[in-house]
Amino acid sequence: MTVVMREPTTDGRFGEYGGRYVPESLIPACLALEEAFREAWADPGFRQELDGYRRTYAGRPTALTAARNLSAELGITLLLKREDLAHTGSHKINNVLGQALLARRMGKTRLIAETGAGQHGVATATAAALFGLRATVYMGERDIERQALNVFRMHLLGAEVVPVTSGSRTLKDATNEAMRNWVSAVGDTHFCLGSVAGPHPYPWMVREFQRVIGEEARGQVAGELSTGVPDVVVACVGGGSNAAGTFAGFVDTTARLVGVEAAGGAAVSGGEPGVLHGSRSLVLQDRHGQVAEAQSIAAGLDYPGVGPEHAQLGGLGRATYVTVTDDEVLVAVRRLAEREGIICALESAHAVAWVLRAAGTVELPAGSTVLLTLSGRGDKDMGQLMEGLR
Amino acid sequence: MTVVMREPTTDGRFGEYGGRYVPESLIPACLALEEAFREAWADPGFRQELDGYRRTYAGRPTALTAARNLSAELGITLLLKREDLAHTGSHKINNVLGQALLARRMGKTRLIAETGAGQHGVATATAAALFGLRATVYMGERDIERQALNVFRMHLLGAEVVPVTSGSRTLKDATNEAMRNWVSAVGDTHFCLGSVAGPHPYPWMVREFQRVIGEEARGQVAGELSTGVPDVVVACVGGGSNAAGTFAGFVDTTARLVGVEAAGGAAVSGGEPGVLHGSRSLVLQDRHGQVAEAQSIAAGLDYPGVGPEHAQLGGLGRATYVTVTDDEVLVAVRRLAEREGIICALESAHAVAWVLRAAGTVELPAGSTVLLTLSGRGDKDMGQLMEGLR
Amino acid sequence: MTTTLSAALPLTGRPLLVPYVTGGITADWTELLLACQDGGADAIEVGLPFSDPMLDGPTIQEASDRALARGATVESILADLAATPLRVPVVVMTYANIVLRIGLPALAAAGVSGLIVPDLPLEESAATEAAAAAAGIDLVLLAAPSTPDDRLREICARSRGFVYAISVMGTTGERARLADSAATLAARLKAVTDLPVLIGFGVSTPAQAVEAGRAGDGAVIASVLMRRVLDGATANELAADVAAYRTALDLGVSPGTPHAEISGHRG
Amino acid sequence: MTTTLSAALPLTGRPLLVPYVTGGITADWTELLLACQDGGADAIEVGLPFSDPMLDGPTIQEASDRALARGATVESILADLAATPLRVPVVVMTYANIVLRIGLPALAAAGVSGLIVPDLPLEESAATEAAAAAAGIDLVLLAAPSTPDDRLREICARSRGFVYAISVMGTTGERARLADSAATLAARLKAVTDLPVLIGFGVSTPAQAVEAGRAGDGAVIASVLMRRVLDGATANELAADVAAYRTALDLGVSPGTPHAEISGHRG
Ligand SMILES: Cc1ncc(COP(=O)(O)O)c(C=O)c1O
Ligand SMILES: Cc1ncc(COP(=O)(O)O)c(C=O)c1O
Repeated sequence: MTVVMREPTTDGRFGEYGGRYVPESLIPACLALEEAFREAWADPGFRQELDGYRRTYAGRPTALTAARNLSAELGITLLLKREDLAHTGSHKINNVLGQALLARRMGKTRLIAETGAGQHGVATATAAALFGLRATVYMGERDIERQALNVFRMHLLGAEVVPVTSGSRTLKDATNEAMRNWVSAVGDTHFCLGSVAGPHPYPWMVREFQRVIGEEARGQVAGELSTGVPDVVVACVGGGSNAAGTFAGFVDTTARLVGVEAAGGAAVSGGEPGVLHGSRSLVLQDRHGQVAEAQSIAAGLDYPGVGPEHAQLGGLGRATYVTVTDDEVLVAVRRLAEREGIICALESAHAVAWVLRAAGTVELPAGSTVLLTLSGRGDKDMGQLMEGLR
Repeated sequence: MTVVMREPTTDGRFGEYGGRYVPESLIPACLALEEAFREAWADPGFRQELDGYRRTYAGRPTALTAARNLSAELGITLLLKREDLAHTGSHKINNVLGQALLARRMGKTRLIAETGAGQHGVATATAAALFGLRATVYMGERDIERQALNVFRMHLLGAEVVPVTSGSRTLKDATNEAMRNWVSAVGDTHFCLGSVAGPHPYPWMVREFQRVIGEEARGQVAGELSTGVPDVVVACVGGGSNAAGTFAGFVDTTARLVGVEAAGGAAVSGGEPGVLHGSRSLVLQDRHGQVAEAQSIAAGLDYPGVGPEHAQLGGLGRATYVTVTDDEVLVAVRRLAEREGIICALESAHAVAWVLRAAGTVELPAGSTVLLTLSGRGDKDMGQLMEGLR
Repeated sequence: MTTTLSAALPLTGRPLLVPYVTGGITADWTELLLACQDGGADAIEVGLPFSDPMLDGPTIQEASDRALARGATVESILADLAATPLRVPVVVMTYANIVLRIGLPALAAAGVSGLIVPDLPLEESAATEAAAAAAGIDLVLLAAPSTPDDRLREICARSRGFVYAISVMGTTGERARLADSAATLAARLKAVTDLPVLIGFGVSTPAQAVEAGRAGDGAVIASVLMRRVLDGATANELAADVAAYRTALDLGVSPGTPHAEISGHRG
Repeated sequence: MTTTLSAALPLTGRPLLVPYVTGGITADWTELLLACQDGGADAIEVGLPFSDPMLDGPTIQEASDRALARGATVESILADLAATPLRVPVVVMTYANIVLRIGLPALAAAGVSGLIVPDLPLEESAATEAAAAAAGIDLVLLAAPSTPDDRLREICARSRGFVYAISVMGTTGERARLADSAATLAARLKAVTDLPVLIGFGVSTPAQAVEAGRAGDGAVIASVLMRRVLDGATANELAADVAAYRTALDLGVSPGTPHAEISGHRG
């Protein structure tokens, strides 16, 4: 069996996926970033500093919560990894703290970021404030509308938010715009990419920065389950960073890994090989090679691409990718809230929705033990939920 | 010196304050609650169960964050106790988990609560969902308007939210209404009071449930400061629960204790002895004994009373109570966000505002070490901040 | 006006009637007191409005708000009271915060005979009992359906003038029927005290008053009267209302009697 | 149309002019190609629109969106191209996702001579280089101001037809002046290659083109032309625009010459 979730090849490949499909202008920056990351990641001092911020600032380790009521109702054992408790409200801060420290180490004075749900933008604005860096966040106009709360949070944190009006006016286009700005500002600017997408070394680096989710969970789950590891590990997949970070902690176990995509943004489940935003992966596109506009109630999953490592894991069958609909997601948000007192993000609710649907079927037989990563909290989604649950 | 912050007298007094000024109808419930609390609090099994929920559900211990940027700017050492990272976004969950477990232990099937900012209501709705109890939350109509996000969160959690239209339509009136409902439903209903106010045993019990803030902080601060304890411990005071919980960890040290009230809701700083909501304390009132309507940008501090123990601590001089204005609070929210990447609740920003004003003056000389409890996060306040910071 | 409660409320077997009026509810609110007297009240309960009437339902809340909004103060209400020539004794009902602020002598000076403080239970009432005794005012204690026997005994031992039996676990406010708990509580009280036992909270029709008179020694009629006043009833109309209760109590009309026959609501 | 790039772009000392047209930007977009040819283009760059043009500024983005919104597809554009009788070679510029999807033979079949793929750097281009060679298409590689010397040498070694010098660290789009980095990069390239060095990205006036022609071997003129087309310029007007660049380049008018004298924007 192919060894997976290690370091990619020197040209940044995970099997046939990955690579560094960026303009020549950005190659030196990507190389410098790769070198800086390699060096920092091998430096105990860097790891210690990052760990310090994670613990004393971001609230790590996040809790592992046994969802006792849902477990009883579903006939399974459901454990929740609570990234919703992390500072700024999602797992995005894990990655951003790493990249911001790296940027500072590289002498950069400015961060730019793309954001969909706004969680990555808020996390970036937060780290920029903390480390005294400037921040510019690119956000699709449509997402600005549905995630107004997060836009204001970014402003309050002192970041500039640039509305992106091209294309589908969502995450995909915000990413284009961030790339464009990066090309022109690469001297003082670090592109703080928010998921396991983009050119090498991002998919690898972001997975490594998110690995803390899976590693913490692995240890916590061992204390909860007599089997030590769960039967199934499940997480939602937009670009795929919370899933990658989670999976990384369990890929060497017998656990089945399940990534849940939005039905309208299911790059692994419904995409074809292609190149988007700097890497080769699976991409939702038409037969002419034009990238499709994803459609999801969750701004953070409204993305037609996916991290290349997920394309690899899916291809190898090491992870399974499934989809849930917007309607299932709304039901899942409400059910988790009513049964466990946790209002999760629309993104995270995708993972919950799959568990609700699959429990008791062959997909997730009664008696299964499940670790589910709740990637974020739902505060940002209240406006949308008020509409959607009406 | 009087020994303070221990158990009150048998009639629930903290010095001349406290007591149990409730209708005869409620006396048996108060007595039963006191007995149940005494017994549970002495029961290692109960403590262990509560501790379990705190750790695996509510995200405790919460982090202690060194606010390095602000510290440098202000010439002090500022440490933040991060209750904003607790599940549901504030310290309120500490108390609510305790009371909900107690309610279950007492065989109650329903929780009622009063709420101002909505944080206590959300926490109550959350614990109710978690423990399978019904929940009704009383909330002033005015607060319902300014904290719409939290109202929706409560609904999503399955709680009933009852708008209170009497009086100032804020926390004070919501408390009256909750008391009224309690009288009529005392058989199956536990009144989950949200602060260190109300009749005995509430002020004592809630302080004990919130003591975890101060005890955690005491240990964490010891690791940060060569002096072991900070010069000053500061927290905002509405009813006073986060302050009481914080102070409890430091009352036996040399630390100065500072409670920060809203200028428009400053019961300790500007009130007179009186009886409100079941206990004798300091109360904002006119010369006829009519309770005044408080006025604060922070719904959670918009309260004309204060917990009786604060009245005692203030009277004895063991704690000092100061006030800040709404304008200072808005500046503080922004400054903390821009400098430290933390968007705190309007309530918590009162404590920050005092530090900003006092640092470098005789009140808080350069070089001071300060522990500040950030009682909650600001997500709930974004709507108001958008208005206020315009 | 110097009648003591004990003298005014003899246990002759005739059920006692104590209507309630919120002080200052209207500009000529003392006319309402006279109307109650004319209607046959044995004593009158006068509420001193408080901003936070924790034990009151919507009607008394509204009445209190109306009085305060009119600019009524405790002082002005007591002054009005002092200036009103009543034969029957006045029992003030108000909350602890008001009592602590004005003190018992002020009440005595206004000719008040009794005092009811719903948020002053046994544990908190000692000082006020003493001050009341010193001022010559009867501090009426309340008992609730939830009160256990030993407390009931102590309440009866320490109460002066009469014992207030809270009919129901709940706030003041009109109710469709008298709760069963009212009769049970009254019986428990009568078993341990010789003081008159007046049943209050939600006694809303003459028929219910008759029930209360049978179970105990009479009734306090509050929300239903204040609802009438809030809705614009005149003093004469109120007097008629009170008279209807008086008549019903005196005749001992059975609780089964249709409301219309005994109702004072004729206008 | 089978002219190879190498043959069409001889280094005679006469600066080369390569105007750019977004494929499918208008219904009669191939007229624009002919206009470029008439205006004196040495080759024409044809953009195959992509939904996510990561290296393009607002003008080319808008042009691509317009083409796609019109219903233009890569297939239809290539079909249009194949049907257009051009003397000068066509260099297609598009993104990797499109190239990987359509394959090089389809380009060759449409008579395309060269290919520029901005998101296919050295590390990723080997397979496409091979496929291009097999299809008889010159894969033009790009160099950027940030490219270090060793990479520059390898880019020159592996580029075919010409080397594309990205004038500036940034996206395509009109600029007020030619960045200093353009001349520096061109000089560095000329020092290591005999291939023509064409400067592109933001060459926006004939004067800037002259500069580019001096620093390198000519210029790619893109956004400024597409802005004209988006604003409604006819093929004739575009031809005049291109001719103005041609004239300026041929005369070597000094960069100091006022814009008006050499501008093609006369209409
Ligand atoms: C809460 C939350 N979960 C998940 C995602 C999706 O990102 P990823 O797939 O990289 O974890 C986002 C993105 O914004 C998010 O905010
Ligand atoms: C975040 C926050 N802080 C403080 C308070 C005030 O309560 P207390 O004074 O009891 O801590 C509230 C009340 O709602 C709150 O939500």
